[in-house]
Amino acid sequence: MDVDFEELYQSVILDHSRKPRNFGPLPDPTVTVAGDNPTCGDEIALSLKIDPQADKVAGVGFTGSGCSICMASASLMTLKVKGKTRAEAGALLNDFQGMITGKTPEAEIPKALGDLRLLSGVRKFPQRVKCATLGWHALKGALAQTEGAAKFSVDPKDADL
Amino acid sequence: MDVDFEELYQSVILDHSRKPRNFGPLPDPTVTVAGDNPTCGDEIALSLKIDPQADKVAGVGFTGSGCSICMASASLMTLKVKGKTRAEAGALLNDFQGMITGKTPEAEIPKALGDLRLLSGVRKFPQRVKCATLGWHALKGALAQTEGAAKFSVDPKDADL
Amino acid sequence: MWLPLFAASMHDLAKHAPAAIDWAALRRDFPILNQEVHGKPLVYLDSAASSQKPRQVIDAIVHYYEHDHSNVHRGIHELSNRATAAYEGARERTARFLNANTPEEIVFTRGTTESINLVAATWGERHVGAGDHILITELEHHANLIPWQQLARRKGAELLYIPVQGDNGRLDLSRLDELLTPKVKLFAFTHISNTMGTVNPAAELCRRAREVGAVTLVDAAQSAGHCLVDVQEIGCDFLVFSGHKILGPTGIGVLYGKPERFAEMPPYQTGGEMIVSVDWHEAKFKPAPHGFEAGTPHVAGAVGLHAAMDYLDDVGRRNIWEHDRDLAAYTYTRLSELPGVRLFGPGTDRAGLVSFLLEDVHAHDLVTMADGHGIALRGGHHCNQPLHRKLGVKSSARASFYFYNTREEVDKLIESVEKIRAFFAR
Amino acid sequence: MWLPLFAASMHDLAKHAPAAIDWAALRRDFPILNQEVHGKPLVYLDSAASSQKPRQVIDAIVHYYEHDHSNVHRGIHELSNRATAAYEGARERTARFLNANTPEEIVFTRGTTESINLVAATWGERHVGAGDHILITELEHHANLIPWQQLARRKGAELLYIPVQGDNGRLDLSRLDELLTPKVKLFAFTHISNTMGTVNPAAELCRRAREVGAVTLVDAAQSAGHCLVDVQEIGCDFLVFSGHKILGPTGIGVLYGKPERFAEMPPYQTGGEMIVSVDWHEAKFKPAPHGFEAGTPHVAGAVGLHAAMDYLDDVGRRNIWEHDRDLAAYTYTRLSELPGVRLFGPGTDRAGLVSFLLEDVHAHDLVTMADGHGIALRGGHHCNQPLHRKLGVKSSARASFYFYNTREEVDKLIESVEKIRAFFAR
Ligand SMILES: Cc1ncc(COP(=O)(O)O)c(C=O)c1O
Ligand SMILES: Cc1ncc(COP(=O)(O)O)c(C=O)c1O
Repeated sequence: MDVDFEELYQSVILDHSRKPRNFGPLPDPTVTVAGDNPTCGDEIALSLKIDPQADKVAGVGFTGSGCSICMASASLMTLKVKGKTRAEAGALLNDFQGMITGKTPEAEIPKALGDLRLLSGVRKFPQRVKCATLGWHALKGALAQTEGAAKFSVDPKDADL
Repeated sequence: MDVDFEELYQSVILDHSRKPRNFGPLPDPTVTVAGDNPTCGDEIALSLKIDPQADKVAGVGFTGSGCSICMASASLMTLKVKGKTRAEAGALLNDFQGMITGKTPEAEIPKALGDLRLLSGVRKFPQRVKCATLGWHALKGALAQTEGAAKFSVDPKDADL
Repeated sequence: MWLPLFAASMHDLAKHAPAAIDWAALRRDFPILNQEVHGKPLVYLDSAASSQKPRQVIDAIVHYYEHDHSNVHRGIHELSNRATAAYEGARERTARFLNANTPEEIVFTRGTTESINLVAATWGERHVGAGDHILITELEHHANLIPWQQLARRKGAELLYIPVQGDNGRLDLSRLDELLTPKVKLFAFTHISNTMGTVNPAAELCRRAREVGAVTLVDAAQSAGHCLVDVQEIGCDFLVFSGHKILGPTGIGVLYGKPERFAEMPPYQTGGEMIVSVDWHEAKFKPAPHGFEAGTPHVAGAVGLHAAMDYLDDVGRRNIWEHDRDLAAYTYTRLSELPGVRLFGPGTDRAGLVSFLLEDVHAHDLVTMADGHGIALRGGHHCNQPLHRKLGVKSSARASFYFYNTREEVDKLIESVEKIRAFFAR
Repeated sequence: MWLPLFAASMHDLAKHAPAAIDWAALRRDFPILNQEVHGKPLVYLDSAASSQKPRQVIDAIVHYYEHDHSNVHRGIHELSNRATAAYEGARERTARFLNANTPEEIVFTRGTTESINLVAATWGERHVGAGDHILITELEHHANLIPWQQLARRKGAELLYIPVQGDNGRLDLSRLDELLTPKVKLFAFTHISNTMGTVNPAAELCRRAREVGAVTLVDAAQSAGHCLVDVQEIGCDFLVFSGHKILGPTGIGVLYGKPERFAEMPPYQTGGEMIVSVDWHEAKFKPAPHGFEAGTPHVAGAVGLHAAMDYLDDVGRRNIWEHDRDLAAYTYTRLSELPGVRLFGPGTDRAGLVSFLLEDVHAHDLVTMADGHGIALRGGHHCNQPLHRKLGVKSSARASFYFYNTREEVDKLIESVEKIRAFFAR
């Protein structure tokens, strides 16, 4: 098996894609944003419960289906985002984008990304970057609104968050 | 000056293009057919007076404007067609077509075409064949109807009569 | 239903007996195939999306630009003359390729998609009204679905579908009597399904359509370069395909139409090349084909397409058909022997492509890993979302073949699929 | 009106001082120019109809087909990835070429004609209604005339023309106040006239249009490859041109549009590549640019266009502009010294082309004889019939220049015209 693919599909990633964390509908969400990638049919709906006092992500859940990269990325993201303030979540999003698009040099990938750093192999597969970012597009949308539901689609060539 | 062009623009042809014969409106025509070549803007309207008894072309006239090949060809045609029966005129048309499109080998060009044979040089200039045939398209149309007026346009690539 | 593709009346019989063909030599005509990707020899199994180009086609394009290029029709100088001859020569060649009666039945477009849009926006716009039916099938590529769907919505017409039976990809033709009624103004269907590999009985379907007075459009995107396609034998009103799928250049496609149909269509795009005369406030338009080709045409595309058709008929489309089908049959058999493989399309009588899924492995992951083994597959909905939805899947993987592919390449594919299955079963 | 073309804010200033350019070496990049026609060295003076292609552009196309071809966007394998990168890279390059803000403002089409038809059928169809005005000019090529004429007829709108003064080819802009009123929904005009060589003050006209709330479309077919064209400086809503006129391949063109405009347009052609999701009876479409590019795109065309733009900016469009204008001015002067020559277009500030007529010699005869001398001119109405009618002529001859032409070639043209005059004066 090719070394690149070992890197792309590390066991943590396979594990998250098979048993995604925070998977399932979130009761009483503050916002829900559903996104799909029309090219491959992957769909993610992300719900956040925002604590208005602290402006913090108090709860998170997602539903949908996708390839292993997509599911693992969304799953890992939900773990990281829970408990963060809006601003902190935004910073996380920036860090992740820098890593996944290859804008951040390998050596400078923030430690703070934790297990998400396992997804850094994706940057070598430009055609898969959009898989890894689908859940994050939903997060970006969810952080940008205060309540309600929204839908969007990812342009296949659009890796920018 | 190139030999080819001497052949294409022989003095008889230049003469006919400058002083076209049977040029001008024909009084009381039996049929009139106007044609144009949209690519270059050349226009010829041909009128025939048909003697119904003899089924002969008793009178002919044309108006319009065009390049020297177009005008000379129409002019020479009117000289030949006057006095011919419909069938004879149709045969002339066939002979001319064979010559101008190059379908008739050089050696077999009918003597009966007379001065029209001076136009045989046109076959070497495929882009000018349509100029030489504009008047003949009008003739074909005119022979095909018994009275009245008609209009048509020549497709730029259509050299068939 | 199967035989008509090879009826004895075909105009363009193979020039070689299959045994005499040196497929390996033909493959060497394709420069792109001689490369490694990710350190592995390229195994290109995505020809249904776009075929590769032989040296002969590339050379024809280069020769055109290096010797003969100019604008067509408009000029009366030597190069313009040559460019016009090249362009109109390609039209004549296409007419022969399809066994059309005259070159005037051939309109050049950008591709299958534009050809269908042209018909929908002209013939459709004029002849389909409220309450009329448009009949298509569940097998259609988006290109032969959305234009009719949108036309139906604009006009208040009804869009009906001949259903697909299921994973076997065959149309449920028992429904034809009920669906193909005199209310149907237009019946559009694919000759060969790009997802399922189903081969539809085009001549039979067109005959049935004629009985109810419906106009027919055949999407030959997947058939034109792979088997003999004879518009007279099929008896369709319109037939469409893309150059890039039949060894030709990108940006050129074909719309075949019966003269009666072209004559009842208003112009599509307007501009230069397609007019008889223009005044400030009115214009008169040329008839087909030029009346449907506004603006400077893709001359180099037509030239390359001409070379592609020459190449295909030199190999013989009957031979290509047998070759591609053999590879697909072999692939189908080998894949069906693997555990956890779901196969789509008919088990017999299939065209040269196979779509499939691996249990518990997303098509994207499969295709990415196969790519790592040098194997180019397609993964996705293959521009047929609603069909995938009907089959209960989001996407599938597809291997599609052309005459430059080999059994050894299929073996590599099988090996790759086995590795991938093992990897994800860790 | 003249200066803005070279305003200091231009994004893409020439890289070389004009003196440093070895024009003869550049000419050698064009294989087609190195040939004889009718036994005479080819003098190609028909670049306004279509330009020739440098080796670099041909090589880019060949390289693409030999190494990277595949369908775009749809695949997730290596070649598909490369093809997508090449195609989207060409879009980014085009955005830079025009100084657009983002690649999303660039839609690829077949050419100028299709770009204009697209705008007429989408923006026009939706925003022009009965009684509205569409303003164009008498200089327009049929491609920028008939689509608006037909739209006006369909909608019951009025098509108004800014008149041309006469043989000098200049617009009578004193009429602008009266014609460019708030009733004008769309104002479309050519940047450079393909018949007259007139250069219109595009930025000024767009500014005036904005004052009355009219949307603007600039036909840059004759300018994009010959001078700097900066959509931000011009301030237009749409701008269109063809690849084949700017050293690029046939079959590819550009539609620049402001995001606000694209956002208010329904889709044009429908099919693959341009959808978000499809169901049996409805579909959702992508925004620009992909929403306006249905079907497999002309990838090789985009790749060749990219190489063409690189080539042009390497030479420097300012330098090209000066070079072409110098040849045109020289031609104009030389022709005006001959008896019996009627010249069209402005005597000063003209672009790199000259239309003319010889007294008592039909343009067709002139062009045929010039062809015999190896000189490729265009004869006809140059796709502007009504303008020719207004000037009282059926056709004219046109010499149009590019940077590969030389003063020696102009001398040959003059010599040829003199011979022809003498010949017909026999
Ligand atoms: C000013 C102008 N507009 C439009 C066109 C049409 O361009 P195309 O035929 O490439 O679509 C041309 C070229 O013929 C032109 O010169
Ligand atoms: C059956 C079928 N129809 C239509 C198309 C669309 O062809 P194009 O994208 O070349 O317009 C395709 C190819 O993608 C196809 O396979």
